[in-house]
Amino acid sequence: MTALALGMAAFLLLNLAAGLLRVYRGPSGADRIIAAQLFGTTTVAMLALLAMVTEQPGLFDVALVFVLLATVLTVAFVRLPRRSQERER
Amino acid sequence: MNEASVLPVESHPGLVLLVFIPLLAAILSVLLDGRAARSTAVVTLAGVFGALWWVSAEVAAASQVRHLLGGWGAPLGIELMADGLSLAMLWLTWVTGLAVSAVAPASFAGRAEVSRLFWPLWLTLWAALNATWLATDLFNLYITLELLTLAAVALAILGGGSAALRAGMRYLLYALLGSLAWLLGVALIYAGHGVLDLHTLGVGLEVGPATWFAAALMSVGLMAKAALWPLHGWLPPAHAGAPAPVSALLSALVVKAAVYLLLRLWWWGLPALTGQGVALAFGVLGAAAMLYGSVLALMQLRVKRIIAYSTIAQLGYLLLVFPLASMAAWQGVLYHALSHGVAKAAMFLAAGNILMVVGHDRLAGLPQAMRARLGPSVAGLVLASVSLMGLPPTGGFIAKWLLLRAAFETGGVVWVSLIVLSGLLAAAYLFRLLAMLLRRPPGGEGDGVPDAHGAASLPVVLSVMPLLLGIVAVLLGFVAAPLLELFLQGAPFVEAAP
Amino acid sequence: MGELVGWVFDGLLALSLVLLAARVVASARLFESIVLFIVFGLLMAIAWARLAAPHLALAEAAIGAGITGALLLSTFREIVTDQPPSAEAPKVLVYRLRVLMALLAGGVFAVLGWALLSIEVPAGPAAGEQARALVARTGVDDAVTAVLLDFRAYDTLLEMGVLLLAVLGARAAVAAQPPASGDDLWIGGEGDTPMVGALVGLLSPLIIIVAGYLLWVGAYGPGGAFQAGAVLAALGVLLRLTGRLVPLPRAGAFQRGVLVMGLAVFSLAGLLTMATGRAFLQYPEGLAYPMILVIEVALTLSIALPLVLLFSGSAGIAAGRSQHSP
Amino acid sequence: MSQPALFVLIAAAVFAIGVYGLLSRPQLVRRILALNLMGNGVFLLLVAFARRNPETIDPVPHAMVLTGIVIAVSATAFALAIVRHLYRQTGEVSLGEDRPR
Repeated sequence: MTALALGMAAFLLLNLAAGLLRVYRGPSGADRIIAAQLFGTTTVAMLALLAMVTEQPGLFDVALVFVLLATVLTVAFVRLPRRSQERER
Repeated sequence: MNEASVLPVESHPGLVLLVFIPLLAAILSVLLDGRAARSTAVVTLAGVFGALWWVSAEVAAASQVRHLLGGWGAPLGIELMADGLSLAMLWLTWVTGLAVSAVAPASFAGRAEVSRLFWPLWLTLWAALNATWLATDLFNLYITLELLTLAAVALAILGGGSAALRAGMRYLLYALLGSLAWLLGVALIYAGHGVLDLHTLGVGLEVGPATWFAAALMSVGLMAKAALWPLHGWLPPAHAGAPAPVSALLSALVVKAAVYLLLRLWWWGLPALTGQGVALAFGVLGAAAMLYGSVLALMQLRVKRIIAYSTIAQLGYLLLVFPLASMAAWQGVLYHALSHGVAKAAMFLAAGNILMVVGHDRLAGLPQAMRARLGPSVAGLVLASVSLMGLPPTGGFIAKWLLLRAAFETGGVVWVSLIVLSGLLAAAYLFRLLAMLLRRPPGGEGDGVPDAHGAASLPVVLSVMPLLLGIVAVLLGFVAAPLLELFLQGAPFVEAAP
Repeated sequence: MGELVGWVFDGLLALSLVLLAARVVASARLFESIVLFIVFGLLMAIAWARLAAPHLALAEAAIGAGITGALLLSTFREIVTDQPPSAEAPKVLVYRLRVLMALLAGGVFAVLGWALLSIEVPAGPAAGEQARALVARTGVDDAVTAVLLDFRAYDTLLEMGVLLLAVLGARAAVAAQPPASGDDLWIGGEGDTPMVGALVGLLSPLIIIVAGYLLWVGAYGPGGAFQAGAVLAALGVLLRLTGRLVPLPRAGAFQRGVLVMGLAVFSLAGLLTMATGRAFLQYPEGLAYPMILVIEVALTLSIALPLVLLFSGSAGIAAGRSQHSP
Repeated sequence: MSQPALFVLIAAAVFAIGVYGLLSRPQLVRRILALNLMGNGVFLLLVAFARRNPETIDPVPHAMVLTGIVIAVSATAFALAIVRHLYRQTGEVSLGEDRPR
């Protein structure tokens, strides 16, 4: 059971790599922030699995906080006025 | 569990009051939002003076006073400790604080927002400084260092304008890097020794590579915060760009906190490591700072810049205690920290007055019309300069004389000539400063006569404060014996047999 | 089997952390760096979970996912412009400099890694052992909370000063600019769209309940004033973003009171214990838990408000969707 | 190699990457990110060492890191505030070599 759960967590971690590629490739800011959101969801799942494996029920609270606050970043991204196209020095 | 084993052995309330009187005043000044700043400052000054007197009496009797916070004590709890070195810095902070609190209302008159922010920032800085002088816990010192950093940078950018912001940002980056280096060192020490208390650490230290690396990291971090060569780049713009009372605080106290911790760390926390190699390394760094700062001070064209580079040079002296390593050197360094602090505060306040009256601080000479108004400021500048040069009968003379004696006894010809050379350089840049200020403006009377800004008369408190501080810098030369006796309580050296 | 899978997981986690950190530093696009830094924070939470530090996982979730990310994103919005890139130093020089820096960083890694692996478990009276042994005498069950609010409460108290200074410092940055350029960094959203409105309406009570729960549970397990305060602050950020909190150029007396409340209650509690002949913050027998609870409630609010103000970039905040007045 | 040893090395790597970022990227937000990476490296180090003996986890570093996280977010927010206002005044987001004039 422990091994199975940990294996699933490891699989989720691998999933992150695919998402990282999207952050890297872009092309738009929205692609990147959505990929980051995906990470948030994956993290919640991993935390839940780890809470079972390591018998730390406190980790469920962590997952809960992540779920609640995931919206903050999305809203931050959408609501902040866009000054201009992304361009930097 | 033995109940008695964790009960406090000593808990002197005065130490706590020294931190919490300024902190409560800071809280009050946030609540009052700039109102009643003067009465808050007066009460705070009186309260801290009382606590300081109380603690001083105890230290004079018992050489060391402690307070185990929460009643726990090391290694788990946090302790406050006052000895002679702490007292020297606490009194210097009080004297500088008195001067700065006195001039601040006049200095920030007409700038309500700046003055509203100045009081909570300065009072928190005061609490953080006192907390630093009393702390013996490495992680607690990380927090006080961060308090100092944030308060100092916030005060430095109060001057306004993009130059101040840029200088403040640079200062912040250096200081945060320094804090992180310190914290990494603390992590290494805790991992290897399981303690955070300096004194517990100092007893029975086993030296491994990690401890050496931690010591190096923490020292580099402190050097960045103290602007010791070669990590000095942030200091001149930050100290020269800040409002005059803030420059006085930064130069007299804040940079000294980092040097103070360098002394505490090596002589109290890691005495086993403080051998020949370390001593030589710090001696060389100190020498480099002394020469480099002096030469650059000679090349500056603005009053505040000269004073700022002079700070870099004068801080180098404090490191001489490492190679000289004797009671005389310790006395000299302690006295140098004191007299430099008072003299620097006087000089920055005087420079602020020049800036206020003339409208700029370029070395062009004071127009005749301004001389009378700036008379006391220039007199204070002269007295402070005399002390910094180390001429008798000032506090600076006592410090340099003790250092020279230590160099003759334990150092050798290299250190003697270094101190002499650095003293000559200081005399050179300070004489240049005074000579250029006091000569007639090149373009006759009309040149440099200011705009409406300069026509404003200088409030009396601003005018006389540099003079008063200059007089204190001189008086330090006459009261050395009793002060040194008090400040040497708990020194890491013993008096050499005569 | 379980151990092997655990190793695979830790190895993957370690690799991801290092790659992410490298990419945060190396990416050519600032936005990518910021997003990757937020993701780095997520993985740090996993690492804390693996290292049996649920308190830290919780703090990371609340602060990393909520405040720091939002702060970075809003700063990004503020500073990225269409202006052409400023002239840079010649490429060759930059390249050589970077090689030098990379060598330096490599040296740091080598020396640090070597020093770290040379450390052995200390034999002496370690602070940690004492902490575990004495928890029973503190009035709280959780060792980390006991360290924060009893054994080393003075650290926590001074840390509240750091937070206060950050708010004052941000005001100093505003005071440093010419008055004409205004105070408000940006004005929140233009009003509720159906989804956002419903979402905020649904989330707000939930977040407040969770914050209260975290505060209460801190005495027994992972949780406490920091985590609760950070969660509340995240709610404040959300409300600020959706225009339900608007910036004020000056803070009222109430908000100034909340800003310093944690520091004040903590300090006065300490001075009170000292006035009764004990050491500073040496809680009297039996009163430890009530005192810690009162302090924690004050801390929670005094952590939340400064974080919201720092995000808002204003001296104060007010409820409602009134027009911003300069 | 044990689990704490692995994370200790990761901590050292993250810290070193932060050092590189701080030195090589002049853009101020990046420098702030780099400082945060360095801080996270130190935090990871403290907590990894706290777990050397898996039976008895040392709570003191956990409390220290919690304090450190709050300090880090305070310093970050303050630094970002300066960056924003510096940008508004000068249009710059890095510190040029500001030689004294």
